[in-house]
Amino acid sequence: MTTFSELKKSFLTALWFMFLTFPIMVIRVNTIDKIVIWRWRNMGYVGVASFFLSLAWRYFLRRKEAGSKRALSRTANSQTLLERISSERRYKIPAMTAAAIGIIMFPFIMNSYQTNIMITALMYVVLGLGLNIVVGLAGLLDLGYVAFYAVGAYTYGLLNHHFGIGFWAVLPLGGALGALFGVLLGFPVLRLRGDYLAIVTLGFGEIIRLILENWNEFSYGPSGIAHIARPSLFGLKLSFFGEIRYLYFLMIGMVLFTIFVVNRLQNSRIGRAWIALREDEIACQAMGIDKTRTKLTAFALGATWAGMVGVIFAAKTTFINPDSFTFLESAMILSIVVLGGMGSILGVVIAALILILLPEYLRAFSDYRMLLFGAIMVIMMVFRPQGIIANVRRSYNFKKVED
Amino acid sequence: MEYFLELFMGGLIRGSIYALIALGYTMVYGIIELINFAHGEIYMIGAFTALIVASVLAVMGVHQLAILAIAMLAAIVYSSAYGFTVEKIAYKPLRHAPRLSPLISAIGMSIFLQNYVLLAQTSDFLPFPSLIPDFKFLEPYSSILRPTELVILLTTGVVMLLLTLLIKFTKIGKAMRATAQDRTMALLVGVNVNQVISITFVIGSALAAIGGVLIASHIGQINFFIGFIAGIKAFTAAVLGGIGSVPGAVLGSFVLGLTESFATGYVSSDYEDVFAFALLVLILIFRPGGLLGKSSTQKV
Amino acid sequence: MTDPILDVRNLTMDFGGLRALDHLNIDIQQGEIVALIGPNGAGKTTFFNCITGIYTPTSGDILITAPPRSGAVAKAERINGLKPNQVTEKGMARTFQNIRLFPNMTVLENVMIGRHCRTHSGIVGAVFRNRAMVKEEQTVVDISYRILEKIGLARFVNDLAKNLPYGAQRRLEIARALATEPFLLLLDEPAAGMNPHETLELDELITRIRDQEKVSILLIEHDMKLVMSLSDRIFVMDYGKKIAQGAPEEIRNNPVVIKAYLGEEFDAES
Amino acid sequence: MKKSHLKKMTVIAVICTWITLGISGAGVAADTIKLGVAGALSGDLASYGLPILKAAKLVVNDVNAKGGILGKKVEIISEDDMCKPEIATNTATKLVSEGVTVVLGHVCSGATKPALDIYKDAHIIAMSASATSPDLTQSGKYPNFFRTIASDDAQAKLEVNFALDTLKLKKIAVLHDKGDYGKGLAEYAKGFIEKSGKGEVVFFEGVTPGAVDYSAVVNKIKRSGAQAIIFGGYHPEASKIVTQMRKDGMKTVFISDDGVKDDTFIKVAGKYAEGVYATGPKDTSSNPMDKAVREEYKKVYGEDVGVFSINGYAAAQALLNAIQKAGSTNYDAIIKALRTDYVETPLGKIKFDDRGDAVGVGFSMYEVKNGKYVELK
Repeated sequence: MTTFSELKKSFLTALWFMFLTFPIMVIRVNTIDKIVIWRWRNMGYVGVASFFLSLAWRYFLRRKEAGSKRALSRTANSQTLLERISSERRYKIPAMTAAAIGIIMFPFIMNSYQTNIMITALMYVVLGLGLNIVVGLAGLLDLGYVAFYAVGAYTYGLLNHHFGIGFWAVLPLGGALGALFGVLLGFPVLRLRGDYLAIVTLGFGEIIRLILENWNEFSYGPSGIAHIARPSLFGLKLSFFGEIRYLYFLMIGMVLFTIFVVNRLQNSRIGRAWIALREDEIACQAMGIDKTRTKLTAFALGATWAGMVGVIFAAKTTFINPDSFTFLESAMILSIVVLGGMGSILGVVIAALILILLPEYLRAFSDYRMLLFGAIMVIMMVFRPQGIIANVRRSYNFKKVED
Repeated sequence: MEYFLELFMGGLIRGSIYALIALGYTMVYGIIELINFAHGEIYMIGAFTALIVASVLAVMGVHQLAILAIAMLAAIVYSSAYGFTVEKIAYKPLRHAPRLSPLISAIGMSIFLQNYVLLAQTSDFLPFPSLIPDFKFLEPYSSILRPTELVILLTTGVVMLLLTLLIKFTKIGKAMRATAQDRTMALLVGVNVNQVISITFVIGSALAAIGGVLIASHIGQINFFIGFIAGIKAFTAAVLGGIGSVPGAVLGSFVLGLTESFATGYVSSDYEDVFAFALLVLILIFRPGGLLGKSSTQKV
Repeated sequence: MTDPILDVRNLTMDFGGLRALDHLNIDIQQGEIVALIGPNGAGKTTFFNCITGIYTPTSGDILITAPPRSGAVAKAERINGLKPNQVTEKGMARTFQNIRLFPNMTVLENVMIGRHCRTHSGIVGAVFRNRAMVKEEQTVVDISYRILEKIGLARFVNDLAKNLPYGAQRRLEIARALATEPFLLLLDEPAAGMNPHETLELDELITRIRDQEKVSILLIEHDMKLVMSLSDRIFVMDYGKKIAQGAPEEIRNNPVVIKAYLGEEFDAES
Repeated sequence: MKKSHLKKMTVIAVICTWITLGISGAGVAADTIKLGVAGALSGDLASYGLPILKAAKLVVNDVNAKGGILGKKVEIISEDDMCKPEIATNTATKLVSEGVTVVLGHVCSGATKPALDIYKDAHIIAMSASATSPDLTQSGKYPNFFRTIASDDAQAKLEVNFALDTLKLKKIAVLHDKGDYGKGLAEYAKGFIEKSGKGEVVFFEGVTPGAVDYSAVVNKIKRSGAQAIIFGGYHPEASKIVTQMRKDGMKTVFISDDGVKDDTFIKVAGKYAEGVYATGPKDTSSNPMDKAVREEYKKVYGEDVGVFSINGYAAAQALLNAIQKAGSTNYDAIIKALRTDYVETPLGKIKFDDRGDAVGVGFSMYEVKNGKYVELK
C-alpha cells in the first residue's frame, strides 16, 4: 500500500465530492429576481476538505478493522478503558467516589443553565434506560416510545390543571398509566416481529400525538397546557435557583433508582427471559418461557419509566403541547440506546449525556450544530458499531458439588 | 359520484407519489434489511437539484420541455450519486455490525443531509416552477385530473413496469433477487454482492428523484424538510404492502393514498393520519407480513 | 404394560394443499430411547414441531401421560394446540436441528433459561431481592452448574455460547433442555456435524441421561450406526407416513425401509 | 495495550477540558445592561427569529452610539430556542444565569409560555414582537409579559368582520394547520362567526402540514358550498391550498392571517396569490421613523426587513426606553414605566395596558394586488 495510491484515491474522492456537492453548494438561485449566484469558492473548500477527510477516514477505518481482528484473537483482554473501569474493582471505587463528589457538587459549582441542561440530560438517561429494557434487553424495536412519555406528561398536566393534584401523587400514577399503555400497545403487536413491530410502534406513537393535537376538549390541542406546578418540597417555597437544584437532585435520585431497578431486573429471572427472547424467540419459547407475558412485561416496564419521566418533564417545563412528542424524540432516545451499547447501563448513561449535552455545547457553532450532530452520529456508528460499551455478561457464583 | 371520483383520483395521485418513494425503501430493505431513513432526504435532494438546474436554465432562456428533460435527468443523476455515496459512507462499513447500528447511522445521515441543504441553500420555501406543460385537452376535466396529475400517474405506471421488467428479466435483476434471498449463497455463486447493493441504492434513489421532481411540480414548493414527512408515509406504505416486495410497495402506497383521501373526504382531515396509521396497525395484526409480504412463519 | 408417556394418534398436518404428516401413530414408553428416521423431507422435524406446539396439527391427538411422581396417579392429557412453552412445562423438552442457542449469553445462563418454567420469582422479587428470591436464584445457579458438570461442559461455564466448539454447542442444547426437568427429551439430529469421536461420546451421554435422569428420549437422526446402537425401538417415516416400526434388527432387514432409503439415494445420484 | 490506554486517557482528558472550558465560558462580563434576545435563530423557523434579532441590534447600536442608558452600554445576548418549549426553558435559564435585565422574546407562543414562568420567578420582564397567543396577556398569569403585536383574537375578529360585513358572505369554511397558532386563531374565528349570527361555519377542519397533496380537503370545501375560507396557519400550507383551489377552478375567497402576510407567500403562489386577503400589523410605512428603520436595515444587512422586524425594533426601543425612564433596572420600576410612558417607535407612539398589550397597535386587512400586499382602508 503506497502513499501514492492513497493520495490518488483521496484525490478521486475529492473530485467525486466536488461533483456531488456542485448544484447545492455552488449554485444559489434567486427564483424571483432570476439571478444566479455562482459560489465557486465553496467547490474549492469541498475539494480540499474531502481530500483530507477521506485520507483520515480510510486510515481510521483500517485501524478499526485491524483492531477488531486483534480483539478476536485475544478474547479476554479486549475491553476498552471504560469497560475496565466499570468492571474492575480497583478502578471502580475511586472512579465512583470521584463521580459521586462531582455529581453532588455540580449544581453548586455550575450556574443554573448548566444545571438545567444537566437535568434534561438526566431525563434522557432515564428514558434511555427505560427503552433499553424494550430494545436492548428484549430486542423489540420500539419507534413509538415517546407515546408513553406523552402519556406521563399529559397525566400530570391534566390532573394538575383540573384538580391541582401535586407532583408527588402523580409521579407513580404516570408510571402506572405508562405501563398500562405499554400493555395496550403490546397486545396487538405481539405477533409482529422485527421491523414490522418498529413501524407499528411508530404508528402508535403518531396516533397518540395526533389525538392530543386534535382532541381539544380533552388535551387543549396544540395550544397545550400551561402553568403546570413544579415539584413541591414539603410545602416550602423555593427560589428559582433553589427549584432548579431541587429538580436536579430529584433527577439524580430518579436516575439512581432507575439504574438500581434496571440492574436488578436484568440480572434476574425476568431479565434473562428478555435476553433469551432477544436472542432467539423460538428457542426461548421452546425452553418454557411464556413469550406473551415476557413481551408484555418488557413493554410495560419500559413504558413505566417513560411515563414517570413524562411527569417530570411536565413539571420541569411547566408547559406541554404535542410538539414535544414527535417521532424525532423517539429516534433520539433510540439513538441513545444503540449508541450506548444495547443492554449496557453505563453505556446508555454516557450516550444520553453525549447526545443531549452535545447540541447544547455545539451552540458555539450555532448554525452548524445540527449538521455536526448528524455527522457525529454517523461517525460514532461507523467506528463503534457495537456502541460505546458493549454489554458484558456477568458471571455467577456457584457451588461445586462433588458427586 | 363526482365527489367520489375526485377523492378517488386524489387518492391515486397520493398513492403514486408514495409509491415512487416507497420502492426505494422496499428495495433497500429487501437487500440489506435496513430501514433507510435517509431515503426521504435523497428525494428532497432530487427535488432541489431539479429546482436549481431548472432555474439556471430558465434564466438562460431554454425551452420549457428541454428544461423538464434536463432537470429531470440532473435530479436522477444527482440523487443516484447521493444514494450511492450515502451507502458507501454510512452503511457499508456497518455491514457486519449489530442490526440496529445502521439504523442509527441512517438517522444521523438524515439529520446531516437536511442541515446540509438548509445551510447551503435556504430554510425558506422555494417556489418550484411548473415544469409540466398544460394540456389543452384536459381543461374540461380540470377538477378531476390536472396535467401534472396525469403525468404523475403515467410516469408511475411506466416506472413500475420498467422496474418489474428489470427485476424479472435482466442479469442484475436476478442478482438482486438472489442477494435478497440469501446474501451468503449469492456470494458463493459468484454474485458481486457489494455491486448489487450499490446498484439497488442507485435505482432506489433514481426513483426517489423522479418522485421528487413530480411532487415538487405538483405542490409547487419545496424546502429542506419535505423529505421527512413524505419519507415516513412512504415507509409506512412499504410496510403495509409487505416490506421487501416491489408489487407490495405499490399496492400499499395506493391503499394508503386512497385511505387518506377518503378519510379526509368522508370523515375529517383532522384524523387523516390517525386513519392511515390505524389501518396499518389493523392490517399488520391480521396479516403480520403485510398485504403481499411473505408469510412470516419462521423455519425451525 | 403402563400407558405410553407419549401417544400420538392419527396425527395429520397440512400446509396449504401439502400433507406433511399423514395419520401418524407413534408411542413411547417410559424409559425408552426411540429413534425416528426417514429420508430427508419425510416430515420428521414437522412431527417434532407439531408435538412441541410450534405448529398446531390439522387433526389427530397428542396424548401425554407424565410418569407418576411421588405416587400420584398419572392421567393422559391431550396437548394439541398448547403453546410451546406450555408443552415444555408439561415435561417435553427439545433441541433443534440447526442449533438455536442464545449466542450472546453465557453457557451457564443458557442452562439457567431452562430453569425458567420451574421457578416463579417475579418483578417484585427481582427488584427487592427478598430472601426467597435470592435462595431460588442460587438454587437455579447450582442446579444449572450441576447439569453442566454432568454433560461435561463445566469448563465453559462463563464463556459465551457462540464461542463454543460445535460439538459442545450441541451438548449445551441438551443441557438446556434437561434443565426444564422433562420426562421426555426430543433430540433433533443431535449428532449432525459431529466427528466419530464426538458421536461416540454422544451415544454414551444419551444412554447416561436415560439411566441416571430417568428421562425417556425420542431422537431424529441420520447416523444409522448411532441409531442402531442407541435405540430400543425405531419408527421409520416417508412422505409423512409411518412405513415401519420395530426393534433395530427388524428395521435393518425391513424391505420397505431399504427401498425408501435406496430409492432416495438412487434419486440423489441420478 | 498500555500505549493505547494512554492515548484514550489523553482523548478523555481533552474532552473533559473542552467541556469545562465550555462551561466556564459564561463568565462575568463588564458592567453593562444586558438585553436578552431569544427565539428561533436556527432551523425551519429561523426566518421569524433572525429579523427580530437583527432589528434589536440596530436599536442597541443606536443607543450605544448615543452613550448608552443609565451611563452604561447595552449588550445583546442572543439565544436560540428553535421554537420548542422544552428548549426554551434551557434558553431562558441560560439568559437568567447570564444576568439579563430584560428579554426581547420569545418568537413562538408555545415557547414563550414556559420561558415566562422562568422569567417571572427571576423577576425579569419579557417582551415579544411576534407571540400572538391571546392567553399570554388575557390569562393574567404573566404579569411580566408585554408585546408589540396584537393578539390572535383581534386578528380573528378582523377576519370575520371582513368576511361577514365587508364582503357580505354567509357560508364560511374555517381551516387550520393543527398548530398552536393556526388552530387557536381558527377557533376564535369560528366562535366569532357563530356569535355574530350573520353567517354559518360550514366546515371546520385541520390539514396536516407537509402533506404531499391537499386535493381531498379542497374537494371537501368545494362540496361544502363555502363562499369564503378563513385559514389559520402559515404561508407554506396556504400557498399549496390556494394553488390547488385555483387550479381546480375554485374562486372561493381566501382570507388568512399574518402567518400568510409574508412576501414568500406571493413568491411561491405566484399568480394564484392574486386576490388573497390576509391580516397583518397595521401598515406604518407612512411613519418617517418606519421608513428610516427599513432603510437602515437594508443598508446594514443587505436585505429587506423580515416579518416581525419592525415589531422587534419597537420592542427593543420600548424596553430600553423603560429602563431609562425608570432610572434603574428595578423590576417594578420598569413595569411602571412601560405602562405609563409613551415611546416613539416605528409603530407610532406606544405604551402598554395592564395586561401587557401595546395600546394603539393593531391589525389591518391586506389584499394581494399585482403581486403585492396592499392595505385595505
